Amino acid sequence: MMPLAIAGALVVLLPLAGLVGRVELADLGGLVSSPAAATALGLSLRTAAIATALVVVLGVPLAFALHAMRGAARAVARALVLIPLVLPPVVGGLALLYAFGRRGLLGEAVGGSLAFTTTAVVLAQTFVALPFMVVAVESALAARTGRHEAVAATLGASRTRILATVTLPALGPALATGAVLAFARALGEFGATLTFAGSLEGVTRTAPLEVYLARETDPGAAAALSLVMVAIAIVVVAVAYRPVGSAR
Amino acid sequence: MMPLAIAGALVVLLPLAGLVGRVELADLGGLVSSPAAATALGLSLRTAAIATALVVVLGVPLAFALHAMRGAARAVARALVLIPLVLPPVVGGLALLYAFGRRGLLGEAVGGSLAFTTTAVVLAQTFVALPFMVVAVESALAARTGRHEAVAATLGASRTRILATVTLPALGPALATGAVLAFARALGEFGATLTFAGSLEGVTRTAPLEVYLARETDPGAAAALSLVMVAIAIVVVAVAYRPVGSAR
Amino acid sequence: MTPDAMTPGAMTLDCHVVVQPRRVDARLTLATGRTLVLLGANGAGKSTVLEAIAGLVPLSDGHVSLDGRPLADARTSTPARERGIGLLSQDDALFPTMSVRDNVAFGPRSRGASRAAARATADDWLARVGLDGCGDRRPGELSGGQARRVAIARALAAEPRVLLLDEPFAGLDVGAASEVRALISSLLKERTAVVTTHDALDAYAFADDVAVVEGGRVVEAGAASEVLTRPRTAFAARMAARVLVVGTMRGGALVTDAGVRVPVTGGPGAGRRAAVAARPAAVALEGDEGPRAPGRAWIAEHVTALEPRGDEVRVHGTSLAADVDPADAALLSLGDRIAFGVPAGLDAYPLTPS
Amino acid sequence: MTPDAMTPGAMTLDCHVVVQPRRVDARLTLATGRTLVLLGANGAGKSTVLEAIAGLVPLSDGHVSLDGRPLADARTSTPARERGIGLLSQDDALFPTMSVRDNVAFGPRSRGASRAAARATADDWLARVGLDGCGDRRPGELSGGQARRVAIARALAAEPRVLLLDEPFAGLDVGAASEVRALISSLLKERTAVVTTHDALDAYAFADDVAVVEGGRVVEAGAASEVLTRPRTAFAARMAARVLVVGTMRGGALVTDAGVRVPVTGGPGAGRRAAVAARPAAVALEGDEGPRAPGRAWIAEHVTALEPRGDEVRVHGTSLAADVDPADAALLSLGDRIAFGVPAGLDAYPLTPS
Amino acid sequence: GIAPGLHAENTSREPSRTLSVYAAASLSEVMERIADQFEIAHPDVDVRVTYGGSSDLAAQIAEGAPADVFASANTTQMDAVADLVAVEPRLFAKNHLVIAVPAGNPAGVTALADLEDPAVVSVICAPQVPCGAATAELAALDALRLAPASEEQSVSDVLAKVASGQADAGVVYATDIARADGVEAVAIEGTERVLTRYPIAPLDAAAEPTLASDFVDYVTGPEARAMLTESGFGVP
Ligand SMILES: Nc1ncnc2c1ncn2[C@@H]1O[C@H](COP(=O)(O)OP(=O)(O)OP(=O)(O)O)[C@@H](O)[C@H]1O
Ligand SMILES: Nc1ncnc2c1ncn2[C@@H]1O[C@H](COP(=O)(O)OP(=O)(O)OP(=O)(O)O)[C@@H](O)[C@H]1O
Ligand code: MOO
Ligand SMILES: [Mg+2]
Ligand SMILES: [Mg+2]
Repeated sequence: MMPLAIAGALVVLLPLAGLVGRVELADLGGLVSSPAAATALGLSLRTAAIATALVVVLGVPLAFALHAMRGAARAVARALVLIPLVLPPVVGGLALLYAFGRRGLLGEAVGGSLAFTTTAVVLAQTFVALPFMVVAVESALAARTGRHEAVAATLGASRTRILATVTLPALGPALATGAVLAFARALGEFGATLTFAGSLEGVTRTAPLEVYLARETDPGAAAALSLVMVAIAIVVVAVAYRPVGSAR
Repeated sequence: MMPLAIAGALVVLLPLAGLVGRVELADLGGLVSSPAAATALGLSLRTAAIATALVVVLGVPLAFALHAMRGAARAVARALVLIPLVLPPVVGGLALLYAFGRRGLLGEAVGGSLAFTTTAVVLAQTFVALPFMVVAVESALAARTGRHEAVAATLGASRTRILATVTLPALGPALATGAVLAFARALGEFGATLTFAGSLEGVTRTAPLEVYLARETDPGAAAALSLVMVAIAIVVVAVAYRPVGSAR
Repeated sequence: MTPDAMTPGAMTLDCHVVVQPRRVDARLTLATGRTLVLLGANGAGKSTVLEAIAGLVPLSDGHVSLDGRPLADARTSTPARERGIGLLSQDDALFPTMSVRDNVAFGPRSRGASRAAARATADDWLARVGLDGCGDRRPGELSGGQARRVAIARALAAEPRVLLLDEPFAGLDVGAASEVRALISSLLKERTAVVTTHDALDAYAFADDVAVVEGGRVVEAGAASEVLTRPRTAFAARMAARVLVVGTMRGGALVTDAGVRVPVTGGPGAGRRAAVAARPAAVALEGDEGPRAPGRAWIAEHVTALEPRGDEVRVHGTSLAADVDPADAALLSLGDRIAFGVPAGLDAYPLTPS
Repeated sequence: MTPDAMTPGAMTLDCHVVVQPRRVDARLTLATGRTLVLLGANGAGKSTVLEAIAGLVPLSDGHVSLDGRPLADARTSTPARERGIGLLSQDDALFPTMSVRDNVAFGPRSRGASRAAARATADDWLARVGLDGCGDRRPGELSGGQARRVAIARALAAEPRVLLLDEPFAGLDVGAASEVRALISSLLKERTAVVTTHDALDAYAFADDVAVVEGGRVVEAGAASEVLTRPRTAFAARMAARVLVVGTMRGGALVTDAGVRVPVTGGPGAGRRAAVAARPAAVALEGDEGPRAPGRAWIAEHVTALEPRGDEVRVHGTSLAADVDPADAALLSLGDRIAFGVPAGLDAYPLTPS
Repeated sequence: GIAPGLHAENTSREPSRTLSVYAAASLSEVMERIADQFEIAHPDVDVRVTYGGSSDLAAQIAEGAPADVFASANTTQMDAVADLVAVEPRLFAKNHLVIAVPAGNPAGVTALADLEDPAVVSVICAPQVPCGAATAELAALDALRLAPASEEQSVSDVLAKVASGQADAGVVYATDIARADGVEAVAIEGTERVLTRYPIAPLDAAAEPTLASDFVDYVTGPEARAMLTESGFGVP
């Protein structure tokens, strides 16, 4: 087991080391204070946070709805939810354009007001991050026996009360997992944002887009900015993500 | 709940509908039989399957190792594992080049033979998909009380036996979730592959890269190929992914 | 139950529980305010019957109705929360994410009590099951018997119209069992309740009616005194701490199938199947050969088990049992053939309907 | 245990279990081949002691050693799998992903048996606990008592050097309990074992030694006959189905703290604390006033509970109890002041060391 | 590829040698035709072209990508791999900027100055990438202050925004118009003041140096010049 675990860790850590190796540490300070980078990082954190909140609000009910489905319908619905994961992000961006763009399914009114806005960034991030929450919560639901819910019902509790006091607290670890994955994915989102929302400093140019752009002129600086993103993500995740061992 | 679930579903389904709307259905048949598309799809399925297997082999031990860690070390290690999720894929690809490229950390010998081969495609996919398995298995481990493992030990079972017959079977649903997410992510992987492995037909040009290429000259055809990818993913996922309700 | 007690009125719990996959097909009727104790071997279907009545297990067939209102049949089912039927399940199924107090307060809160009132009620119930001061703990931090008591408090605090208790005293220590038995016994006085148990004491403590389940079917049912003192199956007899002698009435005596003549009082007409039930303490024991005391009918059986019970040893034969002095029991070995002396003049009762 | 039985030899289970967070601090010594029955109220610490011995709960302090070999102390701990100590835990903890047969075969397989041999062994054990034919089911498809029996079969099939059984008969029906009791009793003859129970019958059935745990400490320990017939605490007396009369020896009689003089035989010297233990069946009952039969010492107490027990009703006072005819009990109400008649001439024994 | 002709399969002969060409994305259409013609002239050769942003390609070449020839869309990226090229790079094509508008030109854009109006939703390349640098240079010459809704990463991204109708106008290379569906060109006055130059060079690591040189010769030769001109490129 241990050699494999180390090999697995190396798959992640060697590229990180490679990235670190390309950065002159002197650059790091200057970068974080560079206004473009700071703006992009701020925008990324803000949009990823909102997208994560949306993912919770939309993804949890969706997971419950999926869980309530049966048979083939459920299998298909479950696979449909994974689509944003399978679609290459650029194609995902195109699909978002076809749906929410100016000439998209929802028409000019909606599309026109979304185009090239921060809202579009949030929508793109929500699109790509949603599957993580749905999958995490749905598999946690599938692992539940329903025994506690049944007992709660014999005690006279309404559906809402059972949901709020029995089911959701028990889903705590799954929610944390889903939210952390969603946040990380939203933070790293690049292709769909670029394709659907564009790239304008302070409005739609998130940190990954800034990194991509910086790379054209200064690969070292791009690597440094990536590292700052990684560092921020590590801090956020380490603080927010403590999968609690659910008591029996 | 229900309106939110529907809203969540729409976030995924509207873009899908947009994509479908752009495809002349007549194209679909021709597409699947077009040699380039077929080659790309075949390559994608093959590499994604191998990557998923690698993710299982490396990710599960890594999740156990993480689970065995304590305190701050664990929080940091857990966040480090999420790096491939946070890094924009193109930066991930660059990081892979810095590690496994010709001028990378592992030096000319490894780097010269690895980058820009089908192996590189698999490595890139493994890199981006690994976090899903680790997170799924680790949070399942955290939710276990360890009671069954303890009882198994009093029955005289070795660690290996406990792992193989008690722990792993109980992790079934988490393994399925992790494998499905990993497979989907590997199938959709674009940026890291392009950067680290290049885009050579039959060798490194997976379906997402083929879609990207086609997108400029024939958006309809690109959308059609995306749909075929989605359809394949749906079939694979619907067949493979049945989170079983773990008995108590 | 006797045909009389079974008359379904408007105010009854009336059910025919069929759960195919568990091979259960049991009919029960219980008048409002009465307590039915359900006896049966492991796997007989007791829990299944309770869970079906509570709405936790779907019926394959049959029906459940309460006070004339249908609650469930094979096609329709009133949700558990609307049935007003509380269930203490065999597994405690405490909510692991809530404190012990919140577990017990769950029922009152669900019925609309304020948070403060519900907590006060919970603390009150916790005190009544002997767990004051445990309210702030998590269920995972309790001993087995403590958890069971919390589950009991939770079920009682919800104050349902009908209470179903699945082995309420399993795992309780002697003191707690006797206190909780008294508590439940007083609560059940005004309440419709079904209680399963493996302990005859429970049946004596609060049963109005007793039903015996065997292989998913109710094989014996009626008023507690009737079923406990006149058991018609070996199992029911064992539950009532009695042994059964079965035979055919012939000339005012009960003649066993092996031909032993047991003088009895009463009993049905000649030729009818009948039984007498004796307490093991009243059964005498002698060697298979040799002199035998008069006033008893002697039935020879092999010794199947010797069970030390405090001051006495219970000697089990294939169907009979006798409590004897340890000194006497010490002379016996498994497989020995001995004679059980059943007292003459026991009350005989018919086994088949006339 | 008596000082003699407690002499720690090389061939013993010797432990001092301290688990701070559960307030347990218990010392136990058990000679090889003997069976110790652990009695105690809910939450007393019985399961904690067993789990610490098995290696499932870490010691805060103290030690566990087997046959002179240290297994654990506050700092070091031999892994559970290397201790050769089997545990039947209070929760069944069956492996949910395995069939019932594979659950039972788990121990044999772990000890190196071939798959076929282990399965044969498993089927054999399943038959011995009365579950032939259930091998292919999943644990989730069993009734409560069936699951318990599978857990018992699994623990026994592993054939550990030392067997720890936490409430082995909880939830078993009368028939199964008596069969499994006989089975375990025969198995424990050659085995070192610790068994917890709330049922005095178990102690009588297979205890060589008995220890009583109260509040995490061992308050009474010794040979079974000693602890069961000469209990020194009310709880131990209750477990042995006896009531305790405590007092000070004065002129060959036991004088209770309320001043009642109980004629006894034996007992320690004058001025020493002593006790007699009586069976409730041997205690008589009279109204508080009025004539009282001779040959008994009469102690007045309030009625705290009336417990129907088949042919009799057990009348509980604050410390005493008496089994009386239901007709007599019907005249009593809770709170009535009545006189319990303790027989004269019972064997008195000292409560404090001389 | 998806589009017939992108990957002409020559089934009649069995190519025994392969040539790997890394070419800027803006060359995709014309480079396919050039490669086809080269293969006809060299029946034993299979030319495989990898397209991408010039900087991506340069980074990959630097990390050991199996490229025999590099055709870049600007000199900066060619300079980035200067130590890996076999011989001095040669310029083989030029390009100039135009305004791309959706079919029908719904916003009625006629000049680069129209892109100063925020009401016209316009997109340009970011100044960090070659086409964006050129756009900025051109705007500066006329002292225009463009008000783009987005500064994209590449020409392709600009084209996609225009083609999808998301943007009313975008600045791209003249040759890109032909590559995209549903896009029309609006000429920019004085666009020839800012030209983008395409260098090409065989690489040191080429498996067959001679073949690589032959291909570079062919691209800079008269037949290829004709095809480039036909596709709208300027030639040196
Ligand atoms: N979830 C289940 N799935 C399938 N069969 C089950 C399930 N639960 C119980 N059974 C089976 O149904 C039958 C009745 O079980 P039930 O739990 O009602 O018995 P019980 O009388 O409560 O027994 P016990 O005294 O052991 O609690 C048993 O044969 C049991 O094996
Ligand atoms: N996981 C735990 N964490 C903290 N405290 C616990 C835990 N389990 C048990 N306790 C507490 O430790 C004490 C001893 O518990 P233990 O389970 O050993 O009692 P027991 O004698 O086995 O009781 P029972 O007869 O109810 O099984 C109790 O006060 C209990 O509340
Ligand atoms: O072909 Mo480029 O490098 O995107 O202008
Ligand atoms: Mg049951
Ligand atoms: Mg316990």
